[in-house]
Amino acid sequence: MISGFANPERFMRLSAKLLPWISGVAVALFAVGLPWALYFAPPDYQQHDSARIMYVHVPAAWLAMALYAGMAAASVSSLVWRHALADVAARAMAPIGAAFTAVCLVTGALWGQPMWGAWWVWDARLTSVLVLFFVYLGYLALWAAIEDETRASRAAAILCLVGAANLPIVKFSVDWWNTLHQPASVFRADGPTMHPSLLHPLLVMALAFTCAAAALVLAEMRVFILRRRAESLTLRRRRAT
Amino acid sequence: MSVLTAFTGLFRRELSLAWAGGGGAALPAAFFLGMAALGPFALGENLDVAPKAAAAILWLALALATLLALDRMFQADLEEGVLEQLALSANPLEAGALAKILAQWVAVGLPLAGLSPLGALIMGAPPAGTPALALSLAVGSLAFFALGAIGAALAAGLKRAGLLIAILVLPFLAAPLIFGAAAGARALSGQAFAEPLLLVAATALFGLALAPPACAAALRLHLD
Amino acid sequence: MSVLTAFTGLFRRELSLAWAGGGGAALPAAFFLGMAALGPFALGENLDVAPKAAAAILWLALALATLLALDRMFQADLEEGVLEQLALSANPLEAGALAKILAQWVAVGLPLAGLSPLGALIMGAPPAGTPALALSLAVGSLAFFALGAIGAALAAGLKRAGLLIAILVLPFLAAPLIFGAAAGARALSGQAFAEPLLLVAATALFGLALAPPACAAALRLHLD
Amino acid sequence: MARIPGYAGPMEHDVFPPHRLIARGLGLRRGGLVLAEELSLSVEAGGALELRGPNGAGKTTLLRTLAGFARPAAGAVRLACGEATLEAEERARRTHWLGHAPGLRREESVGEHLTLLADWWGVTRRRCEPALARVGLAGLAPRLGRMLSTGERRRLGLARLLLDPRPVWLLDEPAGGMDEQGRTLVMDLVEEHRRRGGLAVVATHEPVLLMDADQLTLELVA
Amino acid sequence: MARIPGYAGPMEHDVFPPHRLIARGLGLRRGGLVLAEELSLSVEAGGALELRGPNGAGKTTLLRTLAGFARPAAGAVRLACGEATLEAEERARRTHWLGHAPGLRREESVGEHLTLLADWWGVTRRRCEPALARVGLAGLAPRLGRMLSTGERRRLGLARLLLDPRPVWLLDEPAGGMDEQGRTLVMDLVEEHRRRGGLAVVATHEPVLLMDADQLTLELVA
Ligand code: HEM
Ligand SMILES: Nc1ncnc2c1ncn2[C@@H]1O[C@H](COP(=O)(O)OP(=O)(O)OP(=O)(O)O)[C@@H](O)[C@H]1O
Ligand SMILES: Nc1ncnc2c1ncn2[C@@H]1O[C@H](COP(=O)(O)OP(=O)(O)OP(=O)(O)O)[C@@H](O)[C@H]1O
Ligand SMILES: [Mg+2]
Ligand SMILES: [Mg+2]
Repeated sequence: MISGFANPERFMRLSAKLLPWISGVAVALFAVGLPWALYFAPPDYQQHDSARIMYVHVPAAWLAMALYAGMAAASVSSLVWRHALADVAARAMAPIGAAFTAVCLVTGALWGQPMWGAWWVWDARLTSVLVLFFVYLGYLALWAAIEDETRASRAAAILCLVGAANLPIVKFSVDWWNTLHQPASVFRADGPTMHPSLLHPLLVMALAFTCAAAALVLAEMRVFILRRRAESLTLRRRRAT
Repeated sequence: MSVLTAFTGLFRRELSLAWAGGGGAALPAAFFLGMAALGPFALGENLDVAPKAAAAILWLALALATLLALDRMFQADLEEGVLEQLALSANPLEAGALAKILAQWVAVGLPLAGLSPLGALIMGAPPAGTPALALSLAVGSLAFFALGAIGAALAAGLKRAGLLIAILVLPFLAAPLIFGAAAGARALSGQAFAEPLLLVAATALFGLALAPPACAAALRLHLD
Repeated sequence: MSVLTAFTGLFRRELSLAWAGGGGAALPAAFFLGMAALGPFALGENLDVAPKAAAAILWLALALATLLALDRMFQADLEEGVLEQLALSANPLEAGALAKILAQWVAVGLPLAGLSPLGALIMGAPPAGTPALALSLAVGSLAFFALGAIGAALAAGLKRAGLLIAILVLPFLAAPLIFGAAAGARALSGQAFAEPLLLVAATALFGLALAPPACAAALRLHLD
Repeated sequence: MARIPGYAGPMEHDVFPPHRLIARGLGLRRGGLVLAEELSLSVEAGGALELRGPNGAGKTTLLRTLAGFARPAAGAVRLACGEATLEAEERARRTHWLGHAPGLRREESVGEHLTLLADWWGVTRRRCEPALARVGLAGLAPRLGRMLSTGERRRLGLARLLLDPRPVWLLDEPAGGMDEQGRTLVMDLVEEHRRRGGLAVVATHEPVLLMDADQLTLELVA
Repeated sequence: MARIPGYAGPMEHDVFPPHRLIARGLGLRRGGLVLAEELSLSVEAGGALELRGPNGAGKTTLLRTLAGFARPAAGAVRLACGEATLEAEERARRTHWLGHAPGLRREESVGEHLTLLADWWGVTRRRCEPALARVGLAGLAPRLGRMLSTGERRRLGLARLLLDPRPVWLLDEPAGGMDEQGRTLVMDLVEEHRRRGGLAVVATHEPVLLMDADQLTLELVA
């Protein structure tokens, strides 16, 4: 599978087959997860129905971080091994990661209003996510500023790797500093502490978000590769005449 | 007639250079949000200050953004020889300076002003006063660019133009900054803000009257 | 041996360019004091917060000075072809980037830090904590220049480099700014400040380790 | 704008009214350096003056003084049209300057650049394309300033001369960086310009460039 | 630093060990533009290659690729010393590049500039003055980058070539903007360089520049 993605031709064939399946799974998971999370799951005993924001907020936060980690991995393989698909992958993940970061920020703010009485507080978790958002923006701005694709991808890869230092800060900010934001209750060394009646719909929603993100990334990669092909075609045609 | 064509031609060119490379006003916008975040970063534990100081922080962010944009306002055109070509014309450099000022205002100042309500909300300011705050920033950024352009023209082509511009310009920015921040703060706290806002507008008008001849004279000096 | 000569040669050149035109560190110093004066102006009617926010304002001024200086850190050398000559050498561009970072720190960062007690006193802060504030600014400006250099190298020669640098660099400046301003504020109010100061130092070390290879890679890209 | 009678602005195929560029007793200085003293020259309509001399002699400085960018340390430059001496503003709009600077920003395209100048100089934008085509840059309108090769940059400078017909041309090494065909182009353009009653002052190191032009050789200061 | 035996760094009057610059199957691209394909060349110690071709043909692009600044779209460039192919770092320190950029900052003086390069390149600072004198810039050390005339700027580039003796010279229009005597200087310097066993690739529009050099003419793309 991984080697199947190594070469653009094979990637196009494989992804064409995979894409409908992944999209289908995402739709199915949403069909199960959304009603479960928003209706059937028990309301939180303190927070009542506002706690249901969690089912969007938490998966969005996870994907914001996961996509950045993916970009960093792709950047390494693009810088070190000059992998042809790696920079396409990194470039495709960036806007989607930025969007999930924005969703995480907005849902967090919406949740903060009833919970903390403020849309926003400058604690370490919130600040570090905001910084993550700015890193995403900078990454996209740098891509936009360089028209030559290989140069753009290498410059952006450097930026991405430097920015990766922020990722552990986002993750562990709740442990390292006193934050208003609560610490992790799912991904913990000693296992999840969340009640299963909340945990299970959350996991379904997280899976649904993940599949949706994967489908979006694959689709965007395909667009990039097709556009590259179209460009080299016009180039060849211009030379032939 | 021909002065108008010339003026809009230069104005449009400045705008398209400022927004070049896709994204239009997105870059200045992202930039402003970043700048607006710097204040709270620095305030840290003194967070309780933030809503009270929201207007001040946004005004400072606007000042920073202006200073950074000013740095290249004339320098690049001077070094690449564009100003020489513009100078050899029936149209006065004064008109060129005015076109550049207005274009910077539209390209950088107005997007920032438009975003400021968002920034104010993040800092916990009440929504009611934010339109007035945005208005004050829009007027203020015109004053900033007009007055700042004088410093930019004076420093263009000199060593360390960046810092030099900042120093030349800081005293002129003080007046609009003080009145503007006051107007913004009053607007956010629901007080009457017309008086300081009018004072900001007055500095903007003063700048618009003064800047074109001052810039043109400075640029002619640098052509030598 | 020869690497050392090369390194100090470049370091000295950067310093003399930064201080060229007489006045030495006076220009950054004047700028910094101007900023320190503007902060309270913007706060205006909320003047009572000024001593409380003194550290924040000085740290913001440092950040702005850094951003302004970064703008030209590599751009001019790239456009004038200096980097091409430096690249054709047995000495790696990594060493060049480090020399430039340290020189900027000495030329701009240290004078600002040295002046900061004066700025803090102007804003009504108690004298006792000012040496520690200056220390935090000295360490912090090293972090700023190291991390900022990466953005400056990446954006050198691109369109609207000024704004772009700011956007690329902002997220990296956040950590030293937050910890540094906290250290400064605690120092001024007589609290323990060792922990945030160590965190600033950590970001500076991180920047110093990361910046040379990142800058060199970015500059090589731009030579293409 | 006060217009001198007989000069109706940009023209296509007409002849310029007779201009004359005169400098009397010029002193040229740069920093502490005295480059020339008591320098006088006069170029008539249809005439051309070749500036020659070693590197650093002051050719560029003289041209910039004639263009009105630099102020002479002594003496004065004037442009006469018929009997009348023109005001600074009128002199500026009748003078073309081709220096070493590219004239356009790194991020500006060739097309945007010429459009801007057409607007600013008050000529129709339709003149841009023919001007580009004449100097061999047809189709290069989308290219950005920083992409242009040395010769392309010089050719763009020639296109500016054609964009707005002006009687006075001040050219600093117009053939520098040009290929064979480009050098011929420069000669042809200056010839045409002179036939229309224009005048030109040209600094050059080419052994042969203009036909029957006056020569002014600047000497290096000691 | 790993040094190739037989090359002991900067030398004054000695002969270089035999180097050879080879490019095979080069593809040159700029933006979407294909400038050359399947281009091969080889220059031996003591040899010279003149690059010719119209403006925009890609001479500068080829030179920058040979210098290692630009990455070729296809093919590769290598520098051999005797039998050994040199690493990128060794190639860099044995290559001189003279482009159109002045090489010094506007606010940097000529003297500071050469001192910096002497330090950075690891040669003694005492070489700066003779190098300046040889190219006719004696006494110009205090002058700043922005003051230099076109020809002086080119001559400073030649001084850099003399500052650090390196076997490979890549020169982009070295005679451009030069006066009579400057052109002769360029020819003489390249001749001396070749007699010492150096090699040179020179892009030029001068009708005559180098003696018995190979010629490579690039064509303009359609
Ligand atoms: C804009 C404000 C907010 C931001 C940027 C934010 C950010 C994040 C991030 C990045 C995570 C992922 C943590 C991890 O995987 O370790 C997360 C998880 C979470 N957040 Fe927020 N958050 C915000 C506001 C809130 C609010 C107001 C609440 C409710 C009180 C909240 C409750 C949660 C919960 C319950 C989790 C799941 C943690 C776990 O069990 O692992 N968040 N948030
Ligand atoms: N500010 C200054 N201070 C001292 N010398 C200066 C200054 N500006 C220019 N010069 C010197 O003035 C001289 C004349 O320069 P100019 O550019 O006019 O020469 P030029 O005749 O055009 O030479 P070239 O043939 O090389 O183009 C040069 O030697 C230059 O270094
Ligand atoms: N990024 C780019 N996109 C498109 N075209 C480009 C780009 N960069 C350079 N070019 C074009 O590539 C061509 C080759 O440029 P190059 O500088 O190599 O030419 P040259 O042979 O040195 O010409 P000259 O004799 O004028 O110096 C030019 O036509 C130039 O406009
Ligand atoms: Mg000259
Ligand atoms: Mg060339």
